[in-house]
Amino acid sequence: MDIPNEKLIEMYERMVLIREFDERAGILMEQDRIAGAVHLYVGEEAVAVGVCSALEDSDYITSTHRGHGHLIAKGGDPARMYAELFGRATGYCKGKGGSMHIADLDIGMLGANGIVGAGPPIALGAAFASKYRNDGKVCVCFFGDGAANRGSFHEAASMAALYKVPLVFVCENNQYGEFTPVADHLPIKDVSERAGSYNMPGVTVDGMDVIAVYETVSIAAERARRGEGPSLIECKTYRYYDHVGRDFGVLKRDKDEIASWRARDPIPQLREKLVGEGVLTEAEAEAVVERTRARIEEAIQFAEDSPLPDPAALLDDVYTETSVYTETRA
Amino acid sequence: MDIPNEKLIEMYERMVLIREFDERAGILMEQDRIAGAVHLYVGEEAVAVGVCSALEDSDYITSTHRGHGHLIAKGGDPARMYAELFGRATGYCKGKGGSMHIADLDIGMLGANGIVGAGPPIALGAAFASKYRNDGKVCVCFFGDGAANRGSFHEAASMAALYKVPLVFVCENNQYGEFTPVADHLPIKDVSERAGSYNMPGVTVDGMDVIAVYETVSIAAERARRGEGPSLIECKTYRYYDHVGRDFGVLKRDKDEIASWRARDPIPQLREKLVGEGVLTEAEAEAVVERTRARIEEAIQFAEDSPLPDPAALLDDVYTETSVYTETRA
Amino acid sequence: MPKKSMTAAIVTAVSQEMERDPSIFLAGEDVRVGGVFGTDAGLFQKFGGDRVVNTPISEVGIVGLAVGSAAVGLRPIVEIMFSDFMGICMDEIVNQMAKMKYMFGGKATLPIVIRTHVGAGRSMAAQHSQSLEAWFCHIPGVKVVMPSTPYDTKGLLIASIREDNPVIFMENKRLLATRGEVPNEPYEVPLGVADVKREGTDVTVVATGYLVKDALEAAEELEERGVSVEVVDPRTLSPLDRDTIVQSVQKTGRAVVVHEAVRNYGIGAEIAASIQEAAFDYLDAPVQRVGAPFSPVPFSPVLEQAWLPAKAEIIAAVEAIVPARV
Amino acid sequence: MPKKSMTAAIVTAVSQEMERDPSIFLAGEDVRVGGVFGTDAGLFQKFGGDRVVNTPISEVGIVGLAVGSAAVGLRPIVEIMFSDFMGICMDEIVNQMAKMKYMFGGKATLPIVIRTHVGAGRSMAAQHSQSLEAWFCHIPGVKVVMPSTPYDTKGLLIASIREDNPVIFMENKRLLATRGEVPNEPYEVPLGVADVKREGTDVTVVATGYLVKDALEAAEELEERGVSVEVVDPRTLSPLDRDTIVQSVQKTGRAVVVHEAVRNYGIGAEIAASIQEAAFDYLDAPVQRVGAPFSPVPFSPVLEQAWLPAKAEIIAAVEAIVPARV
Ligand SMILES: Cc1ncc(C[n+]2csc(CCOP(=O)(O)OP(=O)(O)O)c2C)c(N)n1
Ligand SMILES: Cc1ncc(C[n+]2csc(CCOP(=O)(O)OP(=O)(O)O)c2C)c(N)n1
Ligand SMILES: [Mg+2]
Ligand SMILES: [Mg+2]
Repeated sequence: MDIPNEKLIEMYERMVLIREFDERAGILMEQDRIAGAVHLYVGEEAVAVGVCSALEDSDYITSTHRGHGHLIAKGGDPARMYAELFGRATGYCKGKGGSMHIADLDIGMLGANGIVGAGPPIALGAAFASKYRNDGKVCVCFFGDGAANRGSFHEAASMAALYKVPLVFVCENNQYGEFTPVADHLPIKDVSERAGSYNMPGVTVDGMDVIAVYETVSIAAERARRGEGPSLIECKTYRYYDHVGRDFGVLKRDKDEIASWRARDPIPQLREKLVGEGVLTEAEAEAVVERTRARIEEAIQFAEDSPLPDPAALLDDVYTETSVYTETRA
Repeated sequence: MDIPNEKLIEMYERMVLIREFDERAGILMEQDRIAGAVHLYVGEEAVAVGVCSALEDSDYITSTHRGHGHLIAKGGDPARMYAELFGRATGYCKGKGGSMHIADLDIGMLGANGIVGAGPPIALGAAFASKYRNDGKVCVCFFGDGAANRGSFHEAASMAALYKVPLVFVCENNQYGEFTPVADHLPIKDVSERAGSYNMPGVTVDGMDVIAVYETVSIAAERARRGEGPSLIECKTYRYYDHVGRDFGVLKRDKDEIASWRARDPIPQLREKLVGEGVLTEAEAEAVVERTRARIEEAIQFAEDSPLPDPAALLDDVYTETSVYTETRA
Repeated sequence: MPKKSMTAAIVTAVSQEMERDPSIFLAGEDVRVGGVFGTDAGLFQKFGGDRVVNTPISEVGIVGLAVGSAAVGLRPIVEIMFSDFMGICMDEIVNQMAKMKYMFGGKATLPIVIRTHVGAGRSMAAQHSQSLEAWFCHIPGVKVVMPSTPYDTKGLLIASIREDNPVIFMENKRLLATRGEVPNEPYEVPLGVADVKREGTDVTVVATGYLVKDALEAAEELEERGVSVEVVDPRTLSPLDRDTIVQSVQKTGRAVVVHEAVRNYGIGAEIAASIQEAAFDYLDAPVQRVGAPFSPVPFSPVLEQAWLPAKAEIIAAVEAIVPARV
Repeated sequence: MPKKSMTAAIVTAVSQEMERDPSIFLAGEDVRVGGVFGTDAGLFQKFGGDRVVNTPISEVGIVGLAVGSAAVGLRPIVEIMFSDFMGICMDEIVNQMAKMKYMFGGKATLPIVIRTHVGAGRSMAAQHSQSLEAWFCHIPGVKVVMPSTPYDTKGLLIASIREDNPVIFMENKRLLATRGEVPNEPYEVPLGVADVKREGTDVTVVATGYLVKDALEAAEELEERGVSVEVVDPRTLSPLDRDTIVQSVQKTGRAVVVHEAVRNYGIGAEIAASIQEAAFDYLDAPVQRVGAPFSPVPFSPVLEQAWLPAKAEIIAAVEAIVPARV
């Protein structure tokens, strides 16, 4: 596939943005400036960016508890994201959702989710709507290796295949579900083997290679748009840090395991490629990092300066008040 | 496989017993002598009998809403069954369960179930117990083609494979889930294709051929007992009657479709085979039918003569009263 | 006005709304054949398979279909055949559908109706007979509707479909064949407004679903004994129209709360607690509650009849707090 | 007596019971590393992977594991990490586990404990903070336990494990670190028996879980204002020890019912309704209820603190019905 240079650079920048965003989020959590649980995407950037670069802006994605990377890759605003993580009124969810429920429906990001495996049925619904309206949109459902064992995945995958809705299931196999390695929770080697249950194409790609992810998802998305139904793409990747935050010391992982994955870090990989192919100079690549860091600082500052929500707003947003006898009615 | 004549005759007798039991149950329902919903097993006898003949008495089965055949095949008593269907105090469940909850834990029949797909997780638990106690028992989980789309099947199958518990999943693909044909609810041709998702053997057999079912399940049960884990066996079979009762006219099925399955009726098939091979004479085969009919009459009479439950017993059996400070405690 | 069954009222409401708005679709198990209770009769023929979506047995998938498609702008009506099956998709209902708007800071709008069939009395045993409305009433973000007449059914269902919040719509199986006057044209019965089904002065009976019928019959019988009963049907259980209920009790000074669900921790507890909070000084006697005993629903008709709360229990509860008149 | 955290009380109870009876096993997500709250610490090391079973993320499978293995004679303890996830396996809990005995005419015995973590206050937002005890209390066939002290926790958990009926055991996250006296030897705190946590004469506060702590603090403060508060902790929510609660109210003449769960249709409704039924003539004022407002649990700590019912709300509720003394 021929990817325009501009797009390649944008992919690089997005990956760097995710990396910087979440490295800082981990630190901010340790500093108690972010409350609750933050699941870091560090190490998995090639998946979100490879996937979302293969989508149109108007396409949909459903995300997971580990959702920062997805939202940034889909075009999310780091300032409003940090504001949400900081529990501020200016956050994506006015501080009501936090990291686990961050969402931006305006750019087709249908929400992080605190329930493992909740994404597939929602993605089924969004993709169904595209078929219903024949609007040419595709939905990507991100889910983890752990989520592949939830019944919700099974029901959604089977229905999606039955109705041939435009849906691409992207499994982020980062080798662990919380503190349990895949070998101890999955009776098969590759999650993509589950595609056969639904008569859909299943493929495993290197989730550290953003180009490979991009190309594979592009094919699946095209297929979906043609009305040929869903696909299952498994991206083998790695969670650099602990399940929550950077390192709370719960999980003793093999040092070599971590090192071998880090050696294939998707960001330097792409950077070398782009510099090697003359798409970017070293200096330009470095400028991207600098620019991103500045942007992150600004975003954190925005969050920090933002007001906390007014407790009086506690009961807002539970129901749509306008729904009783409004203009939406006949 | 060499099946002793005695066993073959018993298989024949059990199949006849199921057929006669449920043909009568359908009529009794139309006569309003049985209340509620009765799901008839007529046409599918070779599955229950083939499966249960491959099991030891001490093995377990979990059943479905269409459970009469399973209970009879496992050695259930038609008199107590009719008594339950008639809502009598002498029934298997003292009249509290009815057709959809008929059970006999003493012979390892862990219950019919009103919830489609509820069996697999329970079967997982029973098989887990066998592994835990290393008692050599196997559990068979009957489930329908429709139930194959429930998330509960997925979760149980995946866990069973992960733990390698002695479990055999037997899908009774009777071509319909209620009024929906398999082609309209399943994105694959054979339910056995789903075995690959769990790294277990999957095979489709002719569910109208009791010997084929018996042999296939025997192999899977042996494998399970050896500690090699679960298997998935799909039996292609056919529901002769409507979803509930004999014919309420909801579903318009193709006459030819019904006729072509009936032409392969499992009972005459076996009878011809046994008579042809000299295992039974025609007269002996006919005597089995006569004997069975007499037994059914007696069973119905028993049910009819049995007392209704005392309304004072309404609140019994919700909790085990003896559990609070009893001998079960240390 | 034409007389229609509750079943017909449901079909008509869905049909008229689907005609009005192409973004409405209906999905559920065996809706293609009209549903196992006939509540979808003819809709597949009329609107086709794209809008009347026959589903596999996948309750999680069905509610997911509703949530995801509503989040991007459709207006799904989905059917969970028996409310007993709601346990399967409780996560989708409670953690996704009910909370999405709030978690997203108000951004999502989910105009979903989940229609389901509730209640015992048809010898369907423990897993096909429950009344689990209390679960949903306890969950912020959904509304819960339980009609008792064909007229209310059509109006409440149309209002639910036009509502921009998720609604759980509970149709009682024993009521489906009940006939009553139902206007042909579309109309709304507003959510959150109780209805005084019968006026009276001695005692207020707050009843829901099938028990409204029982309560009205009990009222007739009590009338003969000189007791004047007011019957209030909340119709919407969440939000609950406490005002109408409390006003009635302020007038009568006595209340009996009645439902088919198990009495313990049932919706009657909330209604009784609310009455004594708001009308304590008006009460001449403790608020009584009538509900099913604390057991699963038994199969055997003789046991099931003993299980079902009915007219006799309502009369006994009234007589326990109303001084004898005759 | 040694002081222990509630977490340690849980670990000890499970450990001592597993030592006693080899038919007991523990299963759940990440129990191998001691559970995400540390409530299973060291058990895997002690009992090995056959008895401390690390599971995939399959809540339906986990409860199925419990139901099936219990039906054939084992005594499972399973952990659902957050009670918010119970929606996923409600069918297994409500339609299978709770009803199997009854549906089978008494034949099945299911000695299952489902341990789960409840409550807000840790900025975990809407899907990791709920208190859904009301759902289970409404279901015949299960018992529901919610301890408030380390002592009660160990005793109630041991009693639950020895119980031959299914028990939902709810551990409040904010209480896990609380320390208190816990005997080393195994002991039972019987299910179905409430505990008077503080004696008083002016008003009865019935509180559960973390709110017992808040209630005791409120009682201290009210004491200074001349109001004598009796605090009753039901400990077991189903079956509910109505006798102890009612006796207390008959003495004090006033009651406030308090819980962390959403107030609407919460367990406080049942308790309030029961109090006015049994102690109507003793009541000098309506039974008050304190519970969370009708919204999902918000993430932002400032909102979450506003959401959480606490000492101030209890004091306000008491003062609304107790005449000022000082
Ligand atoms: C239904 C459910 N069960 C358990 C949890 C607790 N939990 C949160 S994340 C997680 C692991 C998820 O693993 P995976 O799907 O592989 O995603 P990853 O964290 O690796 O990105 C678990 C068990 C949950 N949030 N939801
Ligand atoms: C969870 C659930 N959903 C729906 C139903 C209603 N229902 C009862 S039987 C049935 C069809 C089951 O089909 P299948 O599994 O193929 O079994 P069969 O009836 O063909 O033996 C349905 C949908 C149910 N009982 N449980
Ligand atoms: Mg993972
Ligand atoms: Mg079938």
